[in-house]
Amino acid sequence: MGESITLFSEDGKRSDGRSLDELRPIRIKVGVLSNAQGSAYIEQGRNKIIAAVYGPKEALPKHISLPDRCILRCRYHMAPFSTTERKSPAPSRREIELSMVLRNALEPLVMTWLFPRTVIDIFIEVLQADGGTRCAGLTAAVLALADAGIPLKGLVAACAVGKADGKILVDLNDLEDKYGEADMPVAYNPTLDGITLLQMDGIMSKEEVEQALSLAITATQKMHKMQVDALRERFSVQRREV
Amino acid sequence: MGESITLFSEDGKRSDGRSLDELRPIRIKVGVLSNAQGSAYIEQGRNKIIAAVYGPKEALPKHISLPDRCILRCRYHMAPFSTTERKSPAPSRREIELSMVLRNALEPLVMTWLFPRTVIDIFIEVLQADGGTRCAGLTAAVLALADAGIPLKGLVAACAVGKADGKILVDLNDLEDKYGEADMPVAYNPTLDGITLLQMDGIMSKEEVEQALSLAITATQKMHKMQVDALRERFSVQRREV
Amino acid sequence: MGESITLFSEDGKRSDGRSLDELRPIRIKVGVLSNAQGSAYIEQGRNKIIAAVYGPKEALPKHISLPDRCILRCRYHMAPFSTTERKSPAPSRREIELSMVLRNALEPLVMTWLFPRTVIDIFIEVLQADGGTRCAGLTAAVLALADAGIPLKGLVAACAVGKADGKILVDLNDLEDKYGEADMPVAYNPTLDGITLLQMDGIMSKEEVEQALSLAITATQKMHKMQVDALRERFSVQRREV
Amino acid sequence: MSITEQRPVISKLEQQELRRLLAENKRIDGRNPLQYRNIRVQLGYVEKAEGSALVELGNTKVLAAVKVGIAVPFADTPNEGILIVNAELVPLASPVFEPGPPSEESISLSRYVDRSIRESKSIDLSSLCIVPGRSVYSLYVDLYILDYDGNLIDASLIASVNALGITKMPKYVVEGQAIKKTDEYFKLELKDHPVSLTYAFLDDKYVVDPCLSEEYASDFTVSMTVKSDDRFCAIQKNGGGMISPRRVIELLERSLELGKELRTVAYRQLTGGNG
Amino acid sequence: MSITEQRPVISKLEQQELRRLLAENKRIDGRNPLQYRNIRVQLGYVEKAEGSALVELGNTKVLAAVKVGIAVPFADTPNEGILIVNAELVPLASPVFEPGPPSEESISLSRYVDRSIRESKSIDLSSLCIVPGRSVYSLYVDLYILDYDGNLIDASLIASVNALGITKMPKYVVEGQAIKKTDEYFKLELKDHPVSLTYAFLDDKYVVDPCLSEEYASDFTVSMTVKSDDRFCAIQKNGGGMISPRRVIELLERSLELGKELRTVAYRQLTGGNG
Amino acid sequence: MSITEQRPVISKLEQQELRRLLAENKRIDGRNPLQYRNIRVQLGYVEKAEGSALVELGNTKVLAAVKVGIAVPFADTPNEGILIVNAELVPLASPVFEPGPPSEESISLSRYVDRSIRESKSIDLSSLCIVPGRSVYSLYVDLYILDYDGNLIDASLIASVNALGITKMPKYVVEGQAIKKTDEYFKLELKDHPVSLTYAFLDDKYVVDPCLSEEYASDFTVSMTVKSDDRFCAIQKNGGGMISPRRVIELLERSLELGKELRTVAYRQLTGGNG
Repeated sequence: MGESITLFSEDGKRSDGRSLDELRPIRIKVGVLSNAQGSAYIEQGRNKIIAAVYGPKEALPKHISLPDRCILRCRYHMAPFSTTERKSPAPSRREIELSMVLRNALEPLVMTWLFPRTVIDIFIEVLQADGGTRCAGLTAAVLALADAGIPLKGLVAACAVGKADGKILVDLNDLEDKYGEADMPVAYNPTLDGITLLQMDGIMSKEEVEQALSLAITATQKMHKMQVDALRERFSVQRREV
Repeated sequence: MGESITLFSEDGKRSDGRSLDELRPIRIKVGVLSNAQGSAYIEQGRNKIIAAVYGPKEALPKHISLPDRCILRCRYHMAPFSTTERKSPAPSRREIELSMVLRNALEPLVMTWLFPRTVIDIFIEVLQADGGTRCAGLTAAVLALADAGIPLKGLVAACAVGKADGKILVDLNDLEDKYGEADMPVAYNPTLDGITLLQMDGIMSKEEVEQALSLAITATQKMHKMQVDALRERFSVQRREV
Repeated sequence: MGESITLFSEDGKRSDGRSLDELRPIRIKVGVLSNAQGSAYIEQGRNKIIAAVYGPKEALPKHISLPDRCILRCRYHMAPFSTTERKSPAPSRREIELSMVLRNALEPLVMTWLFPRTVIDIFIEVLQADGGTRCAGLTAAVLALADAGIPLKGLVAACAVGKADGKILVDLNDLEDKYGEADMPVAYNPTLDGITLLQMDGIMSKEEVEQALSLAITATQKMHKMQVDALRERFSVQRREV
Repeated sequence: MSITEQRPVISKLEQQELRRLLAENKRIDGRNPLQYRNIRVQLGYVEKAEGSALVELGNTKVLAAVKVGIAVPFADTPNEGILIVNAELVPLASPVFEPGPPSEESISLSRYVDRSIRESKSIDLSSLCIVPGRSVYSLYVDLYILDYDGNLIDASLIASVNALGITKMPKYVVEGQAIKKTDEYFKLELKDHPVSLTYAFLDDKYVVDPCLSEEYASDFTVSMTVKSDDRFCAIQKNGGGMISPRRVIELLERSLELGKELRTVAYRQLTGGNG
Repeated sequence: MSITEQRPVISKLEQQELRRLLAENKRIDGRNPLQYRNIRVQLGYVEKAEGSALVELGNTKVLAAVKVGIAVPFADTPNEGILIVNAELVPLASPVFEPGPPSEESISLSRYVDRSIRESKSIDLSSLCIVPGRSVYSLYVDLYILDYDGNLIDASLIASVNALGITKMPKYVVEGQAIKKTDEYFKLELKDHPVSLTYAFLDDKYVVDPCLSEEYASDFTVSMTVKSDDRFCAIQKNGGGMISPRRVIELLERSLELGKELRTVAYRQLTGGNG
Repeated sequence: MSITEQRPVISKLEQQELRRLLAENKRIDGRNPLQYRNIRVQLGYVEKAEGSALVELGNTKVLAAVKVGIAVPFADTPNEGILIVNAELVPLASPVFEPGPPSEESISLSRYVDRSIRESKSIDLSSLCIVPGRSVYSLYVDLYILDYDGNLIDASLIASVNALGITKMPKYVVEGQAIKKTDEYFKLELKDHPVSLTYAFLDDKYVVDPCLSEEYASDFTVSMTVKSDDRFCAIQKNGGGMISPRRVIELLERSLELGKELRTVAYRQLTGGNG
């Protein structure tokens, strides 16, 4: 199918005009909802995603609680109108998997031992999807956790890298995701030098995976700065409010 | 679609021969089931509906109970054979909404504070549907509550009023419900001068709503008398049995 | 439909060469899984079925437990690939009924009063189905209970008997089950002279039911011996291991 | 997953009383062990259904209604109509019934009634084909339990057969590719009048047509469906406990005797009193 | 089964304060009893939807988006397009919303919005037929509650009508048996601009456009939907409590007054400021 | 909603023992850190399936079976056959598996196996088209976990590929509008022999092919699927914890080495021992 799709223009630019290692325009805002303890909104390309955090709060029913730490619950969900064809609001197998993958990517960041017997709920709602929603959603969810005042070991930023028409590139858009050869979402914290989310599907050689990984690290470092800026803005606003 | 349907004959009578403010034949019987604490049966036109009440009984699981009053659970359900086309026995969105609307219409009548930490279950089963089932079901459910010996502030009787071919009429039948211009179910207690159920869909001017409301009040007052008669019959039978 | 199907050859043999009172080849092995407390595997004709037992263990949530005995939970389930057409893995109405029938057939054998407030789980998985799966599954499940060390009043072996082309026969295969006139699964313990499972569908006269029942008793007595042998083998292996 | 049911506790006293009476061949409601409760059949209770019957067996009340439609036949029976039996144990009828998807009890009940009708060939499904492989009649038999005082199986089968016995079938005509309903009806032909006989066992004794407290006190029940020609078309043991082969044979005998009597009473209105 | 809801406990103090203020015709956020909160409408928020609007009513945030497709019409309306309204009370928006299948609250909300649009004839469904009996347009209106501070009904209707008001419909052409989407679009015609007005009752007083704490403290609410021609197309009492007929008539009057004002504000961008 | 799983408590003692051993590059079952358990493959275990394989990886037992049917292709791939992988973690296999709809663990497992097969192009789906846009082959790969002692992913992929490798496809012929099954079969062509390699991390150490107690004690696992040409077609980190980029690169290297070996053992019967 992919043959007739042009992912690169003659001058080597990508379908949306970017170079291989260029991120899409990103807009992040922390503290966008009034009911949630913490929240964040991200636009990355045409992605529009909100994340919200409730908790820590008592874990009910009791048998789900853990005596030595808090548990996390995470739901990644796509709005019915977020995709080109309307999506049923019931969770798909993909959404169930990603909810788990995202919980796993957030769990190592939270100082869970500070809140035994409690639960933290993390909700990620994709309002518009444009490729790389799990990564953008994760980037927002970490900020929602921080906004909720939950002690974290650090932030992670997440970005998909991959391969299209034989080239390794960063921050795949919908088209590149669909017609490219490989897609590898990565969440990374530069200070801890730690990857908390890593998936890949498609075909890449060992060298290509290494190259993509290196692109991901650079990209997530850039995004990390934007995250910090968004938090700073949030707290400066609050300070002004106080 | 409605154009070719004749809702009125030439002499101004309705499709079933009634005048505008005339109720369909109603038959009410209280105490029709042996297992339920209270029960009542109503026929209104071709509607055949049974209501049953269980409780007050311990509310389980405990977390649903309230410390200062009893809670109500209500299920409005249509038998698969009650409609022209067979209906799936799984609850439809309409049945879920009506279960809530009917619970809300019953709740203000029950002296809930007398039975803290308990639950009262109310089941309404439509065996045959002929327009106005929520109202007839409610009229029966109140009697089932009374039959169960649950202290009530008063009864309500319920009746749909509405508009068809430009005329305001009472107790809509299936045809008038389907092809008429507006349908407004009302549950009313004359002593307390209180409406506990009020819905409307269709199109009516302010004056028409007022006129319909006034028809509803007259009709429910008539039905209120039938309710009292049915209760009296029930208790006189019991007295004889004793 | 059945007219064109030949269930008997000219010499009176059945479609798979057996005589009327002949069982299919049976292979039984006890102790086939490592995680389950007890397990057993049976092949009967082309049936391939595993049964596993977990428990007795604490019954949770508590409200399902009984103060004076253990409860049993039983699931009969067919693998999606066990039948000619792929079967949905969600439990069918037939599987729900058979889970109950099998629990009822096992319950009178277990000395439930020895384990108050606990639960024993019995799982029967049909990997390949060839007629008579409930019976073969039950024959294996009893052995899984014994393998789990759960005190039993006795074993039962189970076998379907029935009628095809006017003849009463034992251990119906898939074809005879489908095109025969009657199918009667029976589980029997010879020592206690007790039937714990009895169903019949199809058409038989009183005399035919009696004759079939008598065939079932002979057949299950034979199978009972195989069960004992399989248990003996299992425990002699364990003894050697010790 | 099927789980040991928790029967409502009947007081020890009531249990002892049931057993004491039974030792003298008596029952709590004055019946003898092989006596059915009174049966009342009201035909055509639901006018919107093509056939229906309200059956009272003592205090047990079952409403059966038949809805007729057309459907695509199953691939393996392209020339046969479709019969579906569904039972709703609505919570109105008993504090032990809960709203929600069909319980195993309700599934087991409807499957037994289904088998009794199907295997007795009461309905000739091959006569319900309109266009082979494309359009056949579908008969939905919906059972609604309104009051539960034991022995749902026998009452449900009586209600179903009565409902089918008065079912009027809309006539369809085939016009090219389309199938159109006409205003005409024909009577569904009932080929047999099966009855189910249910026995409840307490220790070594048994009673027919158990009421609820007998059902709760019993070790298990056995149901047997007998056709008009005295052949059996369904048997089912329900509940735990063991029964000896000798007892089963005894029940077969009993069912032939009792079946004739029950059939006459249960289908009097259908058959004009001739059973 | 519908069950008495457990509202979050608002402190006695807050309840008393609400009532005390109301006695003086004041409200907790400084509004007068018949005053709406600020409304902000952002059209076209979701570019991937054919129409969408994000509406803020005070702190309540509702996103409505319209997806257009083609579908087989319902058998009883072969010449009409299909309109489906669905509301998701996503747990993001409030600690009382839970993930899972639609709650009765969400069903009731979407059905009220559906009725308001359908009965007001805001959309002429008969204009959405492509091939009678075979292919019609389907309009899915999905409501997404993002922040819940009371009065979802009024906010949701405003969001839905705004989203429908800018919906662009893909043109389809019929080629023999096939129906093909073209690159052209036409504007969905909006025939009316209904608004819903919701009143919360506390004892004998009421306020319009209740915020969440007013909703929680109230005995019940009444919603009324008014069309542009001042006729009513939907009414619904929600929650327990009793209302007198006199009060209902008073609310009808109020709704005519308030409706005009609300319509002008809510649909300013659609109508170019002319309501 | 995904919720922090509650792993069965392995005694502190066992955890300490695992770590102590690992510090000396040893494991609880005597293997070295980069050693797989014994693999036993039984081809054609389920005769009623078109292909099947029972795989034992130590005490982990996985049965994979392929059912072949025909289906309407997906709208966006009208010329491609349909491949569906489904995993059942039946409660027989472990006290932590529960009956009911697929858990997130089972979904994640089947999706990883699906990706490994699909992305490796082991099956040429475009060769499974019968009539473009109308009829294609469907391959259901059902995974049945019978005994769970860790590392379901690697065992499941081995079982699936083996089952596909012996799958015989019924031939269909097109006759006008109808598609008929013939009695002939052809062999499904397997284009690649992917293997997955799963590593469990305990503190800063890791082991390949973790048994259950290693899995429970581990911080997280990483799985990598390698094609026959040494390229990767799927990677997945499962569980919490962090891994450094350096470690990931190390695992890529390891997987190339270990993959060759594993492939030879796992697919010996398919390839006649030539891998």
